[in-house]
Amino acid sequence: MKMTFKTALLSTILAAGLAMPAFAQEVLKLPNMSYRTGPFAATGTPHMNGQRDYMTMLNERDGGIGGVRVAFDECETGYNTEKGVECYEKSKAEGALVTQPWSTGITLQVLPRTNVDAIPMYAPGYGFSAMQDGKTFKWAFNPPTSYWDGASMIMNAISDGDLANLKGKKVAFLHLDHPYGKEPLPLLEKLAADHGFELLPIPVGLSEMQNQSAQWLQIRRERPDFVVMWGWGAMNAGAITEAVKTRYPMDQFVSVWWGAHEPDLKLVGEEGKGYRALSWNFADPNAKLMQDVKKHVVDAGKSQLNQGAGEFESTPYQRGILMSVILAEAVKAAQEHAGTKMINREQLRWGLENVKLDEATLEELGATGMMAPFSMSCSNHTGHAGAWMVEWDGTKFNKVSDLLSADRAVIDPLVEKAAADYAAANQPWQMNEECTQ
Amino acid sequence: MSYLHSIFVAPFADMADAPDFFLQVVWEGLVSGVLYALIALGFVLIYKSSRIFNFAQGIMVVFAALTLVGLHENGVPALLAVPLTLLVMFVLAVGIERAVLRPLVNQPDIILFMATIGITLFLIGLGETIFGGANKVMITEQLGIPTGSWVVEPFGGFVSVEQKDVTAVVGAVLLVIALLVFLNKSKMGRAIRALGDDHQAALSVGISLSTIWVLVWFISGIIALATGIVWGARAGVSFALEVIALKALPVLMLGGLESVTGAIVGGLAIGILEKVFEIYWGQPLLGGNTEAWFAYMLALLVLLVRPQGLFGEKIIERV
Amino acid sequence: MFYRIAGQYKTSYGADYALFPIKQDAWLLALILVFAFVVFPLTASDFMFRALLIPVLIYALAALGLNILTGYAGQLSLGTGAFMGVGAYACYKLITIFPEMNIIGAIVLSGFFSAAAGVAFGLPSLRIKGFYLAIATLAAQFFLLWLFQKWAWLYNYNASGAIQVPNTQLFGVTITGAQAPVLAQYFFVLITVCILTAFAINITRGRIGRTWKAVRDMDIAAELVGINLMKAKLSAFFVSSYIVGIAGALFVFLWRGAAEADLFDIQLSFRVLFIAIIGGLGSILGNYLGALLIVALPVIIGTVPAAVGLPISSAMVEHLNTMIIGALIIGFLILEPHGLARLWALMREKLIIWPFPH
Amino acid sequence: MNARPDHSVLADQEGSARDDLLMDVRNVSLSFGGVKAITDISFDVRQGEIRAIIGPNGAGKTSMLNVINGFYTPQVGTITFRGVERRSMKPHDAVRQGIARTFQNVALFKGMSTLDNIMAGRSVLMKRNIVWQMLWRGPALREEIEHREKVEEIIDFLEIEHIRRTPVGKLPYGLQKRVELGRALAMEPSLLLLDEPMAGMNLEEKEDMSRFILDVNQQRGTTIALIEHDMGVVMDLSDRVVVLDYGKKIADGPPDEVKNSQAVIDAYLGVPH
Repeated sequence: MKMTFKTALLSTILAAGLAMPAFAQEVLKLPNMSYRTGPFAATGTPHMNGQRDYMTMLNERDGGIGGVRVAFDECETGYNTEKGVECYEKSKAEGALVTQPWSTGITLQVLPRTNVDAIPMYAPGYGFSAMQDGKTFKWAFNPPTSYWDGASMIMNAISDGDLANLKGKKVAFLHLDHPYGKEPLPLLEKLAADHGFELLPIPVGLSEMQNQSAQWLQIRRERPDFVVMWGWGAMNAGAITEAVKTRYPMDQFVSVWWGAHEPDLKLVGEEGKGYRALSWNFADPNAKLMQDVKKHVVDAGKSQLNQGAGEFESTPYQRGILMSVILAEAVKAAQEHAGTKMINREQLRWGLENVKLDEATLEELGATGMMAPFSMSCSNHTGHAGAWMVEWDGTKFNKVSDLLSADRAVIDPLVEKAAADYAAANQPWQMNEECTQ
Repeated sequence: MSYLHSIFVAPFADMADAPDFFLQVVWEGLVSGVLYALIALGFVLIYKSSRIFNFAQGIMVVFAALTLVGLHENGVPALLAVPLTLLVMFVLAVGIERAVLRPLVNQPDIILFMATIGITLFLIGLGETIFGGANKVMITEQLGIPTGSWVVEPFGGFVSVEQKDVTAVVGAVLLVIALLVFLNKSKMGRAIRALGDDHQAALSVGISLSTIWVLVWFISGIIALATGIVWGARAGVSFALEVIALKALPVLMLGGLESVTGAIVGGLAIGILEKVFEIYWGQPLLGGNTEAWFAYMLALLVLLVRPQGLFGEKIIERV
Repeated sequence: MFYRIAGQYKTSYGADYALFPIKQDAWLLALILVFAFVVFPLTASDFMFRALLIPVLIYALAALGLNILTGYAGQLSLGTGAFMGVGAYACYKLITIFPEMNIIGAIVLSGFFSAAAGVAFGLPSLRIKGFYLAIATLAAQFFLLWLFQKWAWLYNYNASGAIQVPNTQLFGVTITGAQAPVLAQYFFVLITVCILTAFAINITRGRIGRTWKAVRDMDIAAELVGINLMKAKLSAFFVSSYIVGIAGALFVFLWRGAAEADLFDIQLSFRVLFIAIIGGLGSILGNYLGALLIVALPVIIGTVPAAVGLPISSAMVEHLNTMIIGALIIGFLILEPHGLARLWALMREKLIIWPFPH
Repeated sequence: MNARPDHSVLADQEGSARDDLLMDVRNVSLSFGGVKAITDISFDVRQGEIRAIIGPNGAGKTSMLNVINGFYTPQVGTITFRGVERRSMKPHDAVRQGIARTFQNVALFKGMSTLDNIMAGRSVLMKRNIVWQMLWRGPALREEIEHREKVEEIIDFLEIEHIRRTPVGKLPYGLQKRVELGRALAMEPSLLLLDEPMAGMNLEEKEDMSRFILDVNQQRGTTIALIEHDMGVVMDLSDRVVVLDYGKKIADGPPDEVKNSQAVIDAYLGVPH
């Protein structure tokens, strides 16, 4: 028995190794890294369901993109960067057109490799903010808006449009102690220095996400005027319940878009009233886009979403849909430009740089009002779509602001420096010399 | 000089300045301490009766809580889900005894220890396979646990006390009392205690070793479920609890592996000390998150002075 | 037939100390080395290198380090991940402070930093034993991890808190960083691992190895035959942590390319421990077998059911993987506490007498 | 070759002046948390003799050996070994001084082969550092082979060639005892302490072991101090006997004399004090 086990093991390893160079079929390989397990699954899963369901919808409704079916394979990372690298290598070997790392940590790992391997990296709403600089980060895209954009918009919103109002105030920055959570720190530090408010970074370790009593005791002692949260997974629910318990005023508690996650707020219900989050999308289950997804995917039983928990109506699920919308638009643009349905990686990169998601396109997609229009270019890989403040009213999120926009004059020089530093640290680094914008 | 001041003077001045806040810190620490103590208690019971250092105790907590919530999600009424979960924990105890303990009887301690690490991993995988890997919310209200909070206002400030935390503390105390009564008054209980001292003596009471083992693992399962409900109500149910559960290990180092008192005192002490240290020293001086290691370093220091822990018996080596 | 040892006589003790007293073992090793050095480089894909061969080698090296401490010297450690981290961060600091430093030099030196950390956290082993020591190593795990997060100097004040491996060259070939060709990285790892394995074999079969095993089997008796327990334990911590540190440096520099502190969390410590247990405690070969199994298992779980028409989701692969590893650990501890290495030894014994039953 | 001294002279209680004195134990007392294990014991061991320590269970014999090789530190008293006086030392230092021992319950390294166990006994005598060990070349290999030759001599001497590669955990008890003796011999001690070398053996094994002990003493000239329960063996083997009871010395002298001592007879028959 022992012998057969070993033989079986060896033969499978060999088989797995030999079977790797799979032959290209007539599909567009747009895989995703997912984490439907582990402490981050709570917020990850609805996004990933959304991404998957839009691609499924395209396959069902239109027979794919431009008539070519989309192969949307998932590779489970559990938010673990190590698994992420493995998934990247696997999808690369399988001929994927794009890599979607789904974690800022994995993004940072894979970023230098995509530049060498010439694979577009698509990190919608996350990743390294400096990826905005398309000349330096030729292969990386983080539309529709970056973390630094988000931080700038939040600060603008809580200072009522004038950062000078924050002078002498104290802003606590409650963040996941992980590359993702630390990402906005350079911008916030600069804003604090420029405008004379005190920034109090409060990290939450991965093992403390669900029990943040130390962090909230600190908040109680320090009495910050605002708490800005950069949380994810189990951390958001933990923070919101602790905030209620600490009696921290909910209207001074603001989160980045990942905190606009209905199930976390449902835990506290009425007591969460006044909690705000900056979101680049707004859920509209009645939009034509969503109705199509419902008809072709959800009602057809082809979705993995949790219908009992109202996931279809939720912000994260619909955000996931939009993430795939942007990618699909890039593929469409690439197909038209290249004149071929079976595009390659370089062509998809061109497509991403030429995404034009204007009002008309959104209208055509049936997504009006779900997100702000934006477009990318070879030098601008983020697009800088605006975002809205959404506020919890005890049962759902409502839009409570006009479309906000980030302070480019502060962010762009920081981006330029960060990009230059990155390229210097990774010498020799391949720049996009052709981009002259 | 100012550095010395910030270590030795400022924290205490802070405490005196805002006594209500200090009380809040101690209360928060106490509540985590109850969790550590409960997990450590599960460890001690198993160690006393079988000399097995059960690394899986922490994950049993998660597993029990997940089973409870999972059953409820599938339409089982909350109050029926509790006995059903206990049944699952019993089956688990029998399974572990049959599949792991019995074949490994008389193996070196360290092998058994590693086997329990294997159990940990197996349970994580099993739990995730059955219930999925996402976080879940404890069915606090359905179990009749009050969820409001009381506010006490001493020293002109306020201390906020969650009713479910009070329930947790009271529940833990009752559980410990029940356990002590069982261990001291019942025939089975005495057999378990005797087993810690001498296998032969215990066997002469007429209870088979495997019965005792199943029983002890089942009791640990009950403790795990109680801990899971308490902690799940506080922080949700997910596998991230596993890392928190590891904190019970330094509690054991501090309290000694065989002492029920040690587990309780050690758990509460670590819970309170780590919170006080974090708030008054860790956050201002060390950049925070010191709770991640404080318990381990404290236990390590104590062990260097007393290798058998604070409550353990001195070991005389013989050849 | 292939494993006939009859007729192979040793005429001196020196010959008895050859690495492989039996000729067939030497042939087998030669065959494996030919595969590792010639066949794989000629045939394997980038994916095979990055997802299978390089990680197997690095994990095997880390497990080898742990095995010296746990399998040979009997001191259970749950802090391997953090010691790997010390090696990785030390290497990163060396390379960034002295950019002209040769990568080999940086890696060789970085091992000494983790060795020093290992000895520091090994000191309690002089007073604490068994489980208590295992928990003391958890103190190392959590404290060092915290240090990696809080001590910004370690990651050069990088905003994301991560370390990014620069492109470095060796003899004109880029060996680390994104620009490095995978083949060069593979050879670098392979050669490092081979050299360290040879050293480990030599140390474990000589005086120091016997001292460690004596401490493991019965520390009191070891002391009473004149073994200095302090020296024996601390040297085990030193050598073990040195190798683990090198594995950590390779882990980040030759494989991952970037790292944040959480990479070195307790899960990594456990993974290395599982490799050592499943491979076989107290064995050198076992580390390779264990690493192969642990690295390949998820691939197998992902591909085999799909191949027979039962595709399972990627999350389910992870769940099953965790469960199966847990079951394997229990299974091995019950059926064959010495792990895969012993299974191989038993097979070899059968082969020696095959085809004659006795 | 025959190093046995002339024993016709009666044991001299105050024999510290003798020049063949190897070890002198003076007024040693040892207690554990108030419980006295040894009370004011003095005796000596001469170069080349076989000295037996006997007494009923719990008389403090093993504690005495533990004091001699440094495992326990006595509260009172001194031990002079080869002219150096001391109260305590680390056990591994005792080995360096030339004191080796075996144990009542075999204390072998169970996971190691016979060969490795005996080689482990030579750890103290091996010097090559870790760098040479790593390379397994030149000095390290030469040293290993040199010591291996010595160990093979011991293996031949104890007639255990056939179990050279067997893990000792798998050996029968009698053979384990023999391997343990081999390990002690490998240390090339000037004083060999044997704690019940024949416990649990059958007659044949006991005869073998007696032969080995005598051979060690005669051929190698090793001084031996042993604890043994089997009085026949003790009387046959030893040159002088010291008798302990309840941690006190009750007799000391040649076997014949001790055998007839009233105190010894009382102690063994259990006469109350």
